[in-house]
Amino acid sequence: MKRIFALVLVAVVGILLFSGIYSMEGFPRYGEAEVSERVSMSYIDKNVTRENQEVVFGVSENLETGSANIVTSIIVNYRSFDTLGEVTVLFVSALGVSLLFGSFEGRLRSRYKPNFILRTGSKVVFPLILVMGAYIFIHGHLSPGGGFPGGSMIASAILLMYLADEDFRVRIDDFKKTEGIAGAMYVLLGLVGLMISNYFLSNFLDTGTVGTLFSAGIIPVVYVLVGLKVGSELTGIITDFLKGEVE
Amino acid sequence: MNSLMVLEIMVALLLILLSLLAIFSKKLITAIIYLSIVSMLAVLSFALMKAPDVAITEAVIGSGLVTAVFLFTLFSMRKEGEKE
Amino acid sequence: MIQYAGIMLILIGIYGLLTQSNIIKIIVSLNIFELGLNVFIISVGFVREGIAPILTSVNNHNGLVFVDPLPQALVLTAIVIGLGTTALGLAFARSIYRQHGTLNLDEIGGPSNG
Amino acid sequence: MVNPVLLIALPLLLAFVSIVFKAYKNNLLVFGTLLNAGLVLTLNKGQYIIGGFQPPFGINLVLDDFALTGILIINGLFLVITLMSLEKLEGFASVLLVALAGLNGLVLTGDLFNLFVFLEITAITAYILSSASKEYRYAFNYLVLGTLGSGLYLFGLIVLYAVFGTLNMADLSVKMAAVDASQLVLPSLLIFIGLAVEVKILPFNGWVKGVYSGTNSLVGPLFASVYAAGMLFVFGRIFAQVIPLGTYLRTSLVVLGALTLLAGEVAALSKTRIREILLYSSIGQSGLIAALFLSGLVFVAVMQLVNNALSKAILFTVAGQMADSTGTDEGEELQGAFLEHKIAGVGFTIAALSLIGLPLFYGFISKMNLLFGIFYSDNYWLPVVILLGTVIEGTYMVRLLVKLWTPGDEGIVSEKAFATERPLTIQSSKVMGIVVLSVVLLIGGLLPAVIQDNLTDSGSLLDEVTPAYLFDLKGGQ
Repeated sequence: MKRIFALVLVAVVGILLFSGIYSMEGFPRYGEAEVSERVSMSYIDKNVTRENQEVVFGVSENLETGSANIVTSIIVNYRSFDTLGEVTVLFVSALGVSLLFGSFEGRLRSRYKPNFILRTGSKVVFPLILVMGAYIFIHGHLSPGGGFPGGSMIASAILLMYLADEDFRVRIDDFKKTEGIAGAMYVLLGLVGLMISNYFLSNFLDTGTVGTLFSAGIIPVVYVLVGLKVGSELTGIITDFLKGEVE
Repeated sequence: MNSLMVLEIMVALLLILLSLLAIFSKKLITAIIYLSIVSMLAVLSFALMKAPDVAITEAVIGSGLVTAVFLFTLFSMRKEGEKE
Repeated sequence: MIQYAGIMLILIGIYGLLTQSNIIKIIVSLNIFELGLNVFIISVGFVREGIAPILTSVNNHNGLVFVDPLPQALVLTAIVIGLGTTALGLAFARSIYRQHGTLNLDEIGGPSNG
Repeated sequence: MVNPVLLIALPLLLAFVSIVFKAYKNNLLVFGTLLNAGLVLTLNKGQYIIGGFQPPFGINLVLDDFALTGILIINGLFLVITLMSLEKLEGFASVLLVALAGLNGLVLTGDLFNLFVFLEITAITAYILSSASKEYRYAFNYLVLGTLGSGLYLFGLIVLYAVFGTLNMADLSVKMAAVDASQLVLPSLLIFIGLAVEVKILPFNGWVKGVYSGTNSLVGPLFASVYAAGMLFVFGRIFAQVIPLGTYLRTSLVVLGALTLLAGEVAALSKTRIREILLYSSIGQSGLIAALFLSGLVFVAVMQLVNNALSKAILFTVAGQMADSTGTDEGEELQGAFLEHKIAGVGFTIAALSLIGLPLFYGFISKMNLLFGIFYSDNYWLPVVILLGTVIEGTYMVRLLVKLWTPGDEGIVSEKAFATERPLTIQSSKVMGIVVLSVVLLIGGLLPAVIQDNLTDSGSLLDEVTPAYLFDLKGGQ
């Protein structure tokens, strides 16, 4: 009965969604979005005053944002406030998880004993993944990636160590400290922007030439902070989830 | 161009099929694995829609860490967990 | 095509939320809902002739046709937020399991969702 | 000039710092709430841009009369409630700091997606706080419904973005006003459902019963007054100022709000536990305020919202304290409880009577304005529904007050007078907080001009349903 009711309801919602969305005037057909009629056009032109200007990779200098990756320029410059909020969401859910698991002791153990090759192999791979993660968040303004995937990669390196070594423990307090300090630095960076140019989170450093490593003002700084913060938060979440009675 | 469209349609159909399997599977562990595959397919569709940043993030977070956290949860209560 | 799949995934997720009583399955449904939403958001900014919104030494100026970068930035945020809620939900699941010894909401007797 | 972004940034900064210096996190919370409450008094109205990119390209904060009222209420009540129940903080100090930042962001932001982010921040803190009762299944239920709701909100705003190409509220409201309203039904409905979960509108309020009925003297007033006020302000901002609704859709949503009002009040009538009575009353009030916002009566809706927030802060504090110290909040067992706690009792009575809308109290002023406002807007069935709701509300509130003020069957007031196992104690910090809030309600009732002028530039919102902060978007394009 419940299933039939649910099916009918979902069918009705589905018909409403499909007919509603595709009957709207101006809703773009799939693959035919009119980017030039959206605010995004200014993000691509790197100029919100809508003066036509040419942006050329490796040539243009001192633009509004120096990031070659346009998505990154939106995340860390144009909509940086969202990113601060996003970091906060992860922060507060990690906090909630650790509050819920506060009373748990010990560590879960798997039925399968990791063998020698796995243990040695992961010890070799571990630093490689860490370097890879750091590379991703430092180069976030040039190539796909950035603070979030970079930080997650660091956390997954630690996850690998957890899986490969039964006695592996991280000192969770250090991670909490990193998390707090990185978050506080992000907000402070915003406040410095507020003092220098009267806008919270403004890009107050030189933006340099598009396409070079030191080119995007505060973007690499923010991404390093976000990467560290996300990495330590996710490590915290994983450590909390691995807590439990020793069976 | 044409082969890309065929690929898109295949990815779309697989997305729907596998998410149905994830919802209807009896065992929790299979549901989680199907969810992980759906997430991988979403990564593919993000890549097809020219969104490399999103694809990387979804690959690391969506199908990597989320699956791990799901499995740890299940793992911590596996005795009852596998019966549904 | 992929846009339709996104909407279908949203519907499948809602159906799962309405019918499932197992907590893990509810969180799986929620994840499918969010995935569908993310696919839909990206598809809204897709341009078939467009290229990925990154300037490189090959695609080196802003006069080219790019896909819409803004939905991509929004989805990045949404993915991370989804991870946060999933982790919290699973933590709740484990606490419920410790409290009641079951993952089935019908057996616990709370108000069912939906 | 103080930038209102500090109201969001400083609590966040303190929250991050509180993780590093764990031992001082309660002190940091008190410092943060005091700081915010102080900062609110120094703000100037206007538009504040974040990051230096002009809207609609960058994110902006909008501080008009509406938002100013919102942050005054939120920061003021947050301060009072936190100070009243410091002993109940447990591990939640950092979470509360984030909640404060999130609530301020909700009311201040002028960007729809930024609103989504703050909605999620606020909602996640609410999920965590609702687990304070150790009833995890209710918290989980809330989490599922809340996540689904904000997902639908996101869906709606993406459809709007696909059509109009912008996320800025002011820009969108201009562009949407130029389109036939029937084109906007789907995104409006999606956004409505998304917010209705948090605003507690039927039939999306399934989570409220479980979550509210187990709250303690910290979480209860926070949810029922601060969170409820924040969410209602967002609802008002979007549905009275940003999204234009067609006639049919508007009427049906107003009917939904009125139904929520009636259903809530009728359900409250049949309950005996104090917190359950109050939670259904909260649902009813939310329905009423939402209906007023949807009818375009922004000013009276804000008045009613303020009245509800102030009253519910007192009511839930007392009810939560009863449950915390005696282990029960069953009306029968607490007969005559106020005879020993006269100050708290008087505060509770003032709050209850103000909620009903009796003269002498702020609730009277707001209810009168409300009824006249609706009559002038040529709507004749809504006042009838509201009066009916008020009568029902009056019935159960007075019944409850009589029960709490008169001794039980034995007729003697002693420690055995009420049938609870442990005696009722109310800390002096709570009594002081209750006195402060009651005085505000009394001042509002006796000298309405004082509150009115301070909360809103009186009348400016009444006449203008369109946002006062519209700026020249075409400039430069």
